[in-house]
Amino acid sequence: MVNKMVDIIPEITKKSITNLINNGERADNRALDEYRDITLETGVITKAEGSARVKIGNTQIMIGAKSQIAEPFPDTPKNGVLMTNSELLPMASPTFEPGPPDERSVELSRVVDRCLREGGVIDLEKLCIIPGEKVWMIFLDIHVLDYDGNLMDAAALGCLAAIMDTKIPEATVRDGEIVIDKEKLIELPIKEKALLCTFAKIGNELVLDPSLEEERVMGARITVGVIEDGSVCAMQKGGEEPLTKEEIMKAIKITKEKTDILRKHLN
Amino acid sequence: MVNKMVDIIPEITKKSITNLINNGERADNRALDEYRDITLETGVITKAEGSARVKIGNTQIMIGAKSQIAEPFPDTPKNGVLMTNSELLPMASPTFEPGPPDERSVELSRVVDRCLREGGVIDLEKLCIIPGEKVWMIFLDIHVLDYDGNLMDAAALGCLAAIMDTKIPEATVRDGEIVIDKEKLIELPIKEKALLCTFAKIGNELVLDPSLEEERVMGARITVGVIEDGSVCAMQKGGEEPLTKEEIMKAIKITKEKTDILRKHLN
Amino acid sequence: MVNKMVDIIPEITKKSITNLINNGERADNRALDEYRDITLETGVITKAEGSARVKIGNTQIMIGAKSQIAEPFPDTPKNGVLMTNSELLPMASPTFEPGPPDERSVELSRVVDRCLREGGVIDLEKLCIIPGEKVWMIFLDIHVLDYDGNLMDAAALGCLAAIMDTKIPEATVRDGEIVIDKEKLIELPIKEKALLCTFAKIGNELVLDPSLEEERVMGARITVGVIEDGSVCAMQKGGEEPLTKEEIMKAIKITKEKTDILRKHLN
Amino acid sequence: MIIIITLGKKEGSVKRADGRAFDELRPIKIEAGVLERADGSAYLEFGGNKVLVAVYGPREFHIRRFQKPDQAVVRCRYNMAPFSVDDRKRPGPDRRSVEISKITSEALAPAVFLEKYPRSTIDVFIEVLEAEGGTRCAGITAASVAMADAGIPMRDMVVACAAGKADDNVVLDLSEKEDKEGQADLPVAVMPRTGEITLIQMDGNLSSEEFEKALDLALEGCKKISEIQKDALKTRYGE
Amino acid sequence: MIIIITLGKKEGSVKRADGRAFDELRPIKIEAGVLERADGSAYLEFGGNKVLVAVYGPREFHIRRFQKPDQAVVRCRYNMAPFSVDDRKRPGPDRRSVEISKITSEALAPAVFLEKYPRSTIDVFIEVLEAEGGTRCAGITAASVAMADAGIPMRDMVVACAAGKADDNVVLDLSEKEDKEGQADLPVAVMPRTGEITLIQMDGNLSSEEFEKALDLALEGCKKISEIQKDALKTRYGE
Amino acid sequence: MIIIITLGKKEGSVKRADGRAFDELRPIKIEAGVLERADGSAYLEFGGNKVLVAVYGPREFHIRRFQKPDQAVVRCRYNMAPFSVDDRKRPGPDRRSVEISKITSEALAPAVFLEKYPRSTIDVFIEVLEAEGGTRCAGITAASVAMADAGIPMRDMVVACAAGKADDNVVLDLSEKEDKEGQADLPVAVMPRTGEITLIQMDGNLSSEEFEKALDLALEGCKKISEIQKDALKTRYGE
Repeated sequence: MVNKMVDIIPEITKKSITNLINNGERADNRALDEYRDITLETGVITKAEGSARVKIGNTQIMIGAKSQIAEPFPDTPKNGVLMTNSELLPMASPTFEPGPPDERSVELSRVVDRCLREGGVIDLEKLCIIPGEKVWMIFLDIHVLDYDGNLMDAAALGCLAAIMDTKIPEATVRDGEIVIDKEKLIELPIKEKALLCTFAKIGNELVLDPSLEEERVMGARITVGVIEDGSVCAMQKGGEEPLTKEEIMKAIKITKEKTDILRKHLN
Repeated sequence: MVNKMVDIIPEITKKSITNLINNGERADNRALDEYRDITLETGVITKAEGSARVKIGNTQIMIGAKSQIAEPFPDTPKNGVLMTNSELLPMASPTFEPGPPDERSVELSRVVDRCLREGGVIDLEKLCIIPGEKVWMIFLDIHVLDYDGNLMDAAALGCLAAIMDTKIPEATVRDGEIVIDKEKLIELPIKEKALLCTFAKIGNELVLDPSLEEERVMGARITVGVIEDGSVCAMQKGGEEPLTKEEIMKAIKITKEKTDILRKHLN
Repeated sequence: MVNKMVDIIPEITKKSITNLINNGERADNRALDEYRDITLETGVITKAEGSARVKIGNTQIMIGAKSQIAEPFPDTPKNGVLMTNSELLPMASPTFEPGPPDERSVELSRVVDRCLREGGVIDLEKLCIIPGEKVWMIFLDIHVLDYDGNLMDAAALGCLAAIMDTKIPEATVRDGEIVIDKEKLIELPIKEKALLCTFAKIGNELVLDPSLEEERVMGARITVGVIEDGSVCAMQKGGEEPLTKEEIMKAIKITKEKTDILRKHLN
Repeated sequence: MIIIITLGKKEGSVKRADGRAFDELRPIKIEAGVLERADGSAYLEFGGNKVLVAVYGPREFHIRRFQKPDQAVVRCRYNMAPFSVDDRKRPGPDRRSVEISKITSEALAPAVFLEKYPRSTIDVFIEVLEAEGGTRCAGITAASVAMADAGIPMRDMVVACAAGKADDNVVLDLSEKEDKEGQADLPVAVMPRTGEITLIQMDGNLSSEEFEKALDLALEGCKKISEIQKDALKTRYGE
Repeated sequence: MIIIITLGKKEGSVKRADGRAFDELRPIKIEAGVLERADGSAYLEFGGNKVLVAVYGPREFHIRRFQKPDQAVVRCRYNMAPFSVDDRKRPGPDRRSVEISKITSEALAPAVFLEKYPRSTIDVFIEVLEAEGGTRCAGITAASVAMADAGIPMRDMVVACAAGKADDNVVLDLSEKEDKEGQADLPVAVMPRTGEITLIQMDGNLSSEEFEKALDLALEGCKKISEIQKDALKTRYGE
Repeated sequence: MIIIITLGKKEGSVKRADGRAFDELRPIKIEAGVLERADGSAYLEFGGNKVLVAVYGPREFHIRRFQKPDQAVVRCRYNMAPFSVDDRKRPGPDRRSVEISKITSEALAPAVFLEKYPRSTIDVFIEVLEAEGGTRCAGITAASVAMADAGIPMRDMVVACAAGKADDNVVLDLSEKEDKEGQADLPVAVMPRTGEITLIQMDGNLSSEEFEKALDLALEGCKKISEIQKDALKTRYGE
């Protein structure tokens, strides 16, 4: 049971944003299904084994990947492990406070984690070194630097880019001993490119990639994850208002189109 | 140093309850040394290795037992381990708050634990698998669901019932390897049936099994644990008023009589 | 980011202390570079392997040393480990609160630790039992009992005395097994005697060994650690006002003189 | 006071590991008003799941800066008992329960006339006493009954149910085994009067067509469970 | 300023491992007023136990919702120094110290005229510097002296002592070894003027007769220690 | 918007492992105003160090009892990203970052006209994105630029730089390797207008003469970096 800071928005702001959107317009002149400018840099942190800095509009997130050798989970003894963690740094927003992850941070990392895991982004079986004993564990740390709305999509995109940027040392087994060759770096075994699209329900419409201002007035949020063939791999509704089945099916349709375009920029 | 929520009781309520009791009567018409209705069900949680749901009046507690293999304590290398834990769930009372166990919860589990341990309920030596290396550890989790007074007696009774209900797999040692046979379930080795009785000092009298209303006005509380032969195995005074030696000796005497009756219902 | 209790001092107190000091005088008639009375007892806790109780004026600290066998740090496989921990007990001051160490406590133990470690007080290489596997770990627990100013110097002096008082069992390796002989106690291998001196900047002057009253009005604090040959091994500035280079060089000079005297009393 | 409903099998279609038809729910029973101290409560058994819910409120939110000036806040705490799962669970919240607590609050809030109780909190405590796949839906379903039992004015009674994909079939209400080994899980909560969705999550792999089929199946399941919720209240309070 | 009392042996009865008679206390010394900052303080050595107590208050309770409107609250914190026991104890409260803190508060509160200080707190900090069996009683005994030193108005000075059973004998004031290997431990705190009991705990195995004998022995021990408490205050403040 | 300065080598004196002269700084670049939400911000690269700083305030201190009635409080949080170091760092504060947060607050406070903002807080968040020796100085240097970017009135812009001893030579601005293997480290922060020192720490072993030499070197380094701070603000705001 987590207490939330209350964010009070003037009724007039809410109305003006909603009226615009009901007319098919947005405060920053985007189309309802249009992303803000996206910038993506990889290899930005030398000490990380993979890294990415992603900006969607003014939202800015840095992701670093680190590998270490660990024991596999008992129920998946032949699989490597992916750990996704996020920090909503107090630098990123006056509403973020220092301390252990709150429910927003937990939701962010868990939804991104589900997208990557259920989307089958990494071939975890190839990260096994000795079955049941030693596997590679990949840590993804999502460091939120500047919060201007739509953290989910930025984090998922940045994580995918960081994974694609990651190189880990080769690990081989000789006479039962694990030999790590730090000279021989290999890419992570990537099977899929799963991505998220997030929509805000404002007024009667769904808008893609909500800005902070839009998030503050939205009634509900729906995030959809899809893989390359258009299958849905993750979904998460948020917010205190309901959605209809039609809205959800529409969100899936737009997500397919938009992630196809995003994915092209990743190669 | 734990801060306590302050529970303010109208002076008039306090007086009326006290006057009744000074006349040998109670608000719910019980005798001063009479329990409320007690209900006890065991085997209520399939995934627990032993379980019990106990109700004393409207107080309701669920207990689950779980076994796991662990290392023994260094000072008792040939003994299994009993761990007693309690949670005063916020569902059980508006005065219980989520979070780590507070002093009331710690006292509850420690007093129940002492009653079971010092009363010699389980023959811990028989839970040794390999001396100094591997023993059975039995976890008892006391889950307080509804708080209407006298948690101690309900928890002790429920724990004893859960222990009696518990079946763990047979563990044998073959060629230095521990073999767990989950098909062959065996009962815990029970030596004794220790139980607690709790009394509230209100006015000039001790009343057995205080209700919540009585606990709120009581000056002191005394809990006595006895085993089958009537020996005392545990005792704990609570509350901010003193007791006399005579009151304590009286509490022991009533406890012997009452636990004899309770114990008969357990078989 | 730690929040600090605000300690409000009447302006008049501040002025009178400052005026005195600007005239080269102190409220307790000490010279500006004079310590209060220092008392030092060692061997005060039988169960500790070394202990000391130090008083500087009314400031009182107890230090206990405990040894245990542990793994070395990966980057110093042939060295024993020194762990310095401090607790600002709520008994010592109305401004100290129960709970995990706050920033004042962390600073105290880290500065004392640096003085001991960088000053080379213990020959850590001699605390190695099996290189890369097992070494002695020495815990120093700084227990602050009464806070009347200048904890740093009292803690450093007490730690050095406790280290000199410590005797640990002899550990030898026979056939790959570690044999601990609790009958044969040996002293810790001591190489150096590093100590700290702390100065408060009040008005235009630096005063040695500030009392609590002086700490409350000081603008800045400078702590200097030196070893026997007069080399500087540690330094820490505190407080929200600046210092000049000349003041720092002066503090080093006085520290050399004063620790020479202190050190003589330690043998 | 206790309703036991084993919903009969329909078509002779797909057989599942536990013998259920693809659109068949596990047996459910719900009982309202089972606790003394709470303002409202409900106990639910759903297959092997055992869930107890207590509701307190609307009551004053004692931390000023978390109050909402114009409405009440629904705060849920989803918690699993240490003995509810195969390996003992350490007490206290983990990341999974923090997330479920959040989305459960959001699933229940749309149904409540929150604006009637400014500066207040409605606290919903969900205890999973035994878990066998589908506890978050079980918790939401039971929580609605407990809120009704507490007399909280609601525009509808939220009900939840999952569908998913197992053995390449889209099926209703995954069992624990189907959840672990299955290909997709889709928990859904709705307000049955309008069919509006107050919770939806998904993980796994579903084509759009499969997704829509699963969603329809889940919505159908919700409708059935909704009747059992109502019966539980009728049993407690009469028609 | 320091009183050292080795209470002489009585009857040639039972000999214990450390040579004491069955009703013989370990040597005790108590000193009042040993700390500068605290409002009151006391240092006690009892056998190998070394305990320091500081008292602050009555002072305003700065958290409003924990204030009692008509009286003061006694809050104790019993804490063991990391170096006080054979194996270093990790700093911070554990379950044992949480329980002892609670019952110590309750043992001391009955003696204080709490009603004189509404909305206030009296904070008692008990530091065990060295532990050798019987620290909770040592802490209570020292805390009373520290409270008197702080000038807190009290109707009596609570004193504590344990009895127990070791080697099949009921004996007074168990040593560390007797406590660990013994058959029962019975710590008791009393207000000596009325003989009223403010703390009693027991664990082990005692018949009613043994229990009563042990309780009487503990009460007798308390009386003796009470005199030493008074002497400590006389030494500090004069007759 | 980005300034890259590789400060040229001087005398042919001591050569260091990375080829720098004894008094040569690593390349630095500073950019002001890099974040949208913060009131002020700066990004700094210093050798391999990458540091981002955000400043919020002066804003109301929402916890009453920590307010100062006559001035603002500077609160710093120094934090290292999990991926900033060779072995992943667990999130959350450790003892080192708690100490650095404290001394950083104290290093910055003297430059601010705190008395203008009673009961307020100025919050400085320092994120080390990549660490390569000297992060605390890098953090302070970047924090001053971020505070200026936030429009906080200051009497000077604090700047920090370390000197130390490596391979028996006193050198400026230790690299990660020199810091780990070196003989002494002396981080210093100054207000360059007056040369007053707002932070000084030292560990290692320096004679008085070496100490003074190192201190002078650090102060000299601070002066150079100060120019780069000013350039960063000029680039953002014009002359």
